[in-house]
Amino acid sequence: MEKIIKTTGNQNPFGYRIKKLRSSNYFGPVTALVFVALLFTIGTKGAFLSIDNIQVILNLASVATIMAIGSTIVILLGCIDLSAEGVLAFTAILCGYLLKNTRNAYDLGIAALPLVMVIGAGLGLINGIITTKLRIPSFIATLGMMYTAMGISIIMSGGATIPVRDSELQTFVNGRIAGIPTLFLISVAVVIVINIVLKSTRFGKSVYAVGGDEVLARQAGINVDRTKIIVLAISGALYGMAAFFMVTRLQAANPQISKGMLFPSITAVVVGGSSMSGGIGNATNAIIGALIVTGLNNGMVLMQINPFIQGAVNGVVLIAAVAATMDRKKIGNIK
Amino acid sequence: MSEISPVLEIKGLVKCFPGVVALDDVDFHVDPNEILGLVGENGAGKSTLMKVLIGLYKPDSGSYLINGKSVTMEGPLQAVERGIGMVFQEGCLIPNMTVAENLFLCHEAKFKRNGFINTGLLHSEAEKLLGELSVDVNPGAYVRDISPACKQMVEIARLLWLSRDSGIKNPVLILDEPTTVLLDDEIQVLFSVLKSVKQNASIIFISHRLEEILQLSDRIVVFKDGKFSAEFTGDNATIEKIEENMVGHEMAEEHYRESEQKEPADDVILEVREMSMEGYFDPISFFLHRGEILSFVGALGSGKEEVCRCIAGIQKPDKGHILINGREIRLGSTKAAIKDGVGYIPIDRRQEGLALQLDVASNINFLILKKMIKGFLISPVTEKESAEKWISNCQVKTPGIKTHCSKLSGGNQQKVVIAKWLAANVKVLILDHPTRGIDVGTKDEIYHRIRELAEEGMAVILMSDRIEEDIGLCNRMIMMKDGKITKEMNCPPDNKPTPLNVIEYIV
Amino acid sequence: GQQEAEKPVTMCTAIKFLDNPYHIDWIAGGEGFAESIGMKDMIVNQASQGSSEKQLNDIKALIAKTGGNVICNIDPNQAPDVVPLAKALEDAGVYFVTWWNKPDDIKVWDYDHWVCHVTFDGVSAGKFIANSLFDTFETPGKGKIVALEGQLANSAFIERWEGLQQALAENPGVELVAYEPAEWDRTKAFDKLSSMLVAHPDIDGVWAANDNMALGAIEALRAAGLAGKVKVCGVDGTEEMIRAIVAGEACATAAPDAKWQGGIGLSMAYAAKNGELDVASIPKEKRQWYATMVNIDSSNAQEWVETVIEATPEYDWNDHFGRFLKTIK
Amino acid sequence: MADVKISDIKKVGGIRRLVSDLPTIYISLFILLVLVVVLYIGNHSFLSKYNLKVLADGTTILLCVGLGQVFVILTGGIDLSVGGVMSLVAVVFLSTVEHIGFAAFPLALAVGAVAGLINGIVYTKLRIPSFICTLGTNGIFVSITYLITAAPISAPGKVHHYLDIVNGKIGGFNNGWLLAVALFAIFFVIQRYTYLGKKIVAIGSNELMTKLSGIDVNSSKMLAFMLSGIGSAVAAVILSSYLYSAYPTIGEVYILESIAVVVVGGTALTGGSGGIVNTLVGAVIMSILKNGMTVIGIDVYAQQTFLGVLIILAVAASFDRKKLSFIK
Ligand SMILES: Nc1ncnc2c1ncn2[C@@H]1O[C@H](COP(=O)(O)OP(=O)(O)OP(=O)(O)O)[C@@H](O)[C@H]1O
Ligand SMILES: Nc1ncnc2c1ncn2[C@@H]1O[C@H](COP(=O)(O)OP(=O)(O)OP(=O)(O)O)[C@@H](O)[C@H]1O
Ligand SMILES: [Mg+2]
Ligand SMILES: [Mg+2]
Repeated sequence: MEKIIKTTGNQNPFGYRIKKLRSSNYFGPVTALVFVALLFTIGTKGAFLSIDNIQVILNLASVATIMAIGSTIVILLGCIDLSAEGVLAFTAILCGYLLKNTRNAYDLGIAALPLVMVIGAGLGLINGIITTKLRIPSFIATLGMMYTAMGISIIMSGGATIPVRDSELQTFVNGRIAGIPTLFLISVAVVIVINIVLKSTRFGKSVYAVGGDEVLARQAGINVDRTKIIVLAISGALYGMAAFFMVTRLQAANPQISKGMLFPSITAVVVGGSSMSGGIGNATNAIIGALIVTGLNNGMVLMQINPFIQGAVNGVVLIAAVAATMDRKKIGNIK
Repeated sequence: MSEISPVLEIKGLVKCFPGVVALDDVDFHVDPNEILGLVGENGAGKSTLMKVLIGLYKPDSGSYLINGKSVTMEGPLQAVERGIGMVFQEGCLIPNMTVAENLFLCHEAKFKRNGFINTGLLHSEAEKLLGELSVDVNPGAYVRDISPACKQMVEIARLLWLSRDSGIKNPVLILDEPTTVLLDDEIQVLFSVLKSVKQNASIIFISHRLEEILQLSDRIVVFKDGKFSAEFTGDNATIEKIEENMVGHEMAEEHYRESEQKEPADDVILEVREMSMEGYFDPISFFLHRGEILSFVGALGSGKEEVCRCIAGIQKPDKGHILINGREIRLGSTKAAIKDGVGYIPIDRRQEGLALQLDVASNINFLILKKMIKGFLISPVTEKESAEKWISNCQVKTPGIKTHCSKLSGGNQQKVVIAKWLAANVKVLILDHPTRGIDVGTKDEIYHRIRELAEEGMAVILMSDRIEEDIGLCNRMIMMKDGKITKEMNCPPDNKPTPLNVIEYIV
Repeated sequence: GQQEAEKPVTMCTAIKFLDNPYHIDWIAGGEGFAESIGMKDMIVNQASQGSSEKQLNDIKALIAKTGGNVICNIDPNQAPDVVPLAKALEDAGVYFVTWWNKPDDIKVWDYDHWVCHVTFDGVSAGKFIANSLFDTFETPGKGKIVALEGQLANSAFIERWEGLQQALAENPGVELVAYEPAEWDRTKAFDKLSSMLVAHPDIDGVWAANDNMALGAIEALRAAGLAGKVKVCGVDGTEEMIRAIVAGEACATAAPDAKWQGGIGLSMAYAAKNGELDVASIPKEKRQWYATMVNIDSSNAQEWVETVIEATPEYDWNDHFGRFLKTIK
Repeated sequence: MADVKISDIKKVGGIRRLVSDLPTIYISLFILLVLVVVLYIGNHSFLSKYNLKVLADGTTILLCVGLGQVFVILTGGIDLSVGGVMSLVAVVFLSTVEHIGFAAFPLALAVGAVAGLINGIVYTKLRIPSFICTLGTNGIFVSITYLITAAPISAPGKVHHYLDIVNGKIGGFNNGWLLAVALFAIFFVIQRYTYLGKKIVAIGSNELMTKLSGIDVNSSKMLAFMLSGIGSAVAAVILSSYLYSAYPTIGEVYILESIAVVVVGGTALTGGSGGIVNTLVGAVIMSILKNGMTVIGIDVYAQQTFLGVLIILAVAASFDRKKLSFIK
């Protein structure tokens, strides 16, 4: 039988390849990254791209990446997770008490990592249960969790800092393997794992389906609530992981450790090319976004931009980078 | 007949929505290896019944038996496990996922290699499946990028695969108005597939095109106002009998209100000059007179859709001019087009036609709000009056003017779109599949309204899914093929061409 | 209302952040005072969380709750906030003490219930830690430093910054090669200094506007292998910082002694409330004054650990003006 | 063929119908009532005249900034620049009132409106997500504020009489509240009874449909941002009059709070549903929660935890799920 529904497409192989590259979800964000790098390399007469500085950027971007992945998977659902700062503070305090510290006799070392990830997942799970079972917007559920977890972390710590004294772990997280910061390698590993989960498991497909159209996903037989709960739990676990590395790096745990990290994290998600309305993006987008945001902050420091106008420079570069590189075809409505 | 035990049976089903009784004490059954045609007016409860069958809605009361055993249906996934699958009236493909991903959504487990889902396996199975239905679409294409007809076929492919994969002996496939965006060829492909599937499955087929129902069904059930109204076997049914049971009275002899067709005025209202769009259509020119109904006929890819979308300002032609009353309008701007009196009823009501979250009144009045401004403000009284007038004119069945459009039946949503544009009182109205999913009774009413507006001077460009509708309604028709006009034909009421006359110019 | 007035007076400590060690010490000091007069139950603590409006509304809510039978010891969210606070408290007849900065044209003696406004000399603190830092250089008084700024436009920060500038002017051998705002925050200080060290790996010291940032800076230096070699300094006199001085990673801090602030403020307001302290008869120069700040460096850090941190310091809460340094002009 | 009348459709009777048709706003009001009663039992001074004034003060600013934010959220966008706009307006207001006197009030409004319009223009012309756009412009506005003043501005005594225009009273009502009520009334009319309001809601419901209906979507979005700027400006003027001061971070805390007020009131972040009245309810709920915790004497360490739980409970009880087929 004759084929009756035809797809029109450019069959020219070279043109097609360019088109495919351009339509890739990474094209815009990578261009933005290159744009930022170029800007600062010129601005700093090359210092921005020195080996030393790249190592610093990769190191600083690692925690940002892990956090941004947590935010990304929630945003993939079309939901939002405002609890990051609270969950991070909560798990950070736990880390403080579980690692070798001056307050108690615990010294769990690296074993504290899975533990705080589980606790973080628990908080995420509660987020998920609240938003799905009470049927309230994720914005509210996670806002509530943000206050609650932050409040509890203040109570647990009494507001004071818990000094950590695990120099072995600190040396480890500050270390490098073949010149690449260990922490960055860890965050790349997280990117790979999350991407495999998203791309090659049933659960991953259901995340995209829910993000694409929740009603249709439900009609197709997807357990929307379960998907959301699991995603929020994973994001909680990732915040726990980020907290662990922050605490070992700073050798101190304090509820204010996460202050002001929410918006940069969501910014990383968006500049990385994920769509705020859900269904588009993955962990690779998150790491690109984290590199852009970190590179931007680092570049401004290297260029010694006047502190009073750093906000403006940050704003202008952010807007310019996204405006110049965003793929507007994919995201139908730009909200 | 009662010797064969039904695969699926519903007894005493009641389903209410806030303010509406959608299904009122319904008994319903499906026999093995039959194609069951389900018809009824818009809002009769057909889709609701189907959604109850697959567990999407929980009934308020009633019993549900599968193969004689009583069951409770938890949700669509469980329905699929029990061999019941559905193609939804509103479509259910997820736009940000690929065709292959959509085809096997929730069933990826079958495509694992080393514990992970393998995209290659997904794609090869998808290609095979789509090939069977003669759909040529790249399995890796995103659903948001494919045409409505293509989407419909993908959904059918999905159902087909489900019916075989489930391993159930006699699966039940539900198709809720699958043919509204398909062309005749595609429909014939679909029908031949359904007839072969019937050998080991039962099919529930919902449509407002009674000929299709007659052609396909072994048994026909008619619904009215949420109740069972009549049942026919495939042999003893006629369109007239069905219509009578649906509408409650006999329908007029003529189908398209041909007797109300008037000669258009002499003055040209719309002129298209040498308009072209690379890859879609070659330079074309034509006129449209005041009060004229002009049909564009052509297969998918003939360029007629793009021509109309260009006139409406949704797409921008590469070259050419569009003139309204002799004055040139800005190309590629819906705002300019509407300002100059060109309206467009889109094929895709969910995406382009309606705000589902808004109430019926807001949707209907949306285009004429400006006329309701008194001083600075819009009078709620005027809004209410206008909404009520058009609800009644277009026979929209709704619990109230403040009901959200998402709570209306598919056909009633379509009526809201039509009401919205008829109310706008534009000079030129382009109708892209206007009667998609509308029941016969209301169709007649809408034909009447279109004729009335034409008589008052509105010019209409029509693209229908049915050549008969095109022929029946129009004064004149333009046939297109491969981006070119192949023929122009007059269609006076007393001398309408036959579909066969037309088809030779479009394929 | 009515019954409340006969109850013992409620004592309110209004601070900024609950997650800040400096402010936590305020609460401890306030509770210490209350305990000394056997009224620990009557303590109410409030935190503005950085919102001036919240601080004002919370205090008003407390006035409503207690029917005005309350005294307040307040660390205003921002310097100018003393104006609406003073209006509200004066109207309600509540005795109160405020700290740190206030607008110059606002005079405490224009309000009958504003017992005192006490501040510290931020300029000399900023200068003291800077000079201590310069002394740690290989060749004292000659080298490069970077600085971590606090919340820009914050009065306390502006004063400390002025102190740094004065120290730099007096030590032409020291060059301030870069400065970045880190908003009082440890994580931000870590991130910023990590980047600054790329451009300036050869610095001799880090000046931080508070201890929290200084502590973040120490970890950034550690990651770069410079901890202990390059010294940092800060202000606030927090326990961790003083221990870091003992450990040789930091060189100086200035302690306003938050516990004393928390206690003495309530003590003064309490004395005014029960008539022991007649506000009208306090001389004007003692209504708004500078208190002494303890400068801590390697010479006295160990002693501070032993006497203040590890032992509970004994405060004489009745000695209201014991730390009077000079009057605010 | 006979016309179909609305009344032809069968309706469910009885209680079920009553409950299902009950507008959410009544449910929200009921929750409010419960909250008030509980707090009153907790401490009778919650309803004292003095505390009612404190409550009104607390609601005023949240309401104004929320009223602006809600228009942007109705279009489906988000405005993270309200903080920067508030800081900028407050600083401009206080630094000019000394020199130009009363004219500082319209100037403040104009600054807010222009800042909002700039947001709108950048957002629609560059076609970038509003999240990024307003995050960026927020940085720019704050920087401008720093350039105007590097230190907190305290209003000198001689301008207090201008600020007391806001702090003053008419017939026992604080002028600040009256200002907020006026803003509420104007914005209510804009949302309900003007073309602009209807367009904004339609954009949030289905932007493509709105565009295909010939609406200039961009101009409406710009105006939505401008309204947000005006809301922020009014909030900033009231706030700086109330505090007699302004500083570059004065607006920061209102970014999240303004969104929270809107969402707690029941407006969907996806746009198209909810609105002005919801925002009023949200502002009142939020300020009652905050004030109530102090009045019934919850320990400061537990307040955040309580607030978190209470917000969830308040929304869980009052949120209208019927209209929404999904909740993100
Ligand atoms: N989700 C819902 N909420 C409220 N009412 C609903 C909902 N879905 C359907 N209804 C109402 O139930 C009735 C039956 O609708 P249904 O969709 O089953 O009609 P239908 O027979 O499929 O009509 P059509 O031919 O137009 O598709 C209608 O009156 C409709 O308004
Ligand atoms: N009643 C109203 N209240 C407030 N603003 C209004 C009102 N009516 C129109 N506007 C706004 O004022 C502007 C000018 O109005 P007008 O309707 O003439 O514009 P237009 O060019 O026709 O654009 P549009 O396509 O938005 O209708 C528009 O941007 C519109 O959104
Ligand atoms: Mg239907
Ligand atoms: Mg207009």
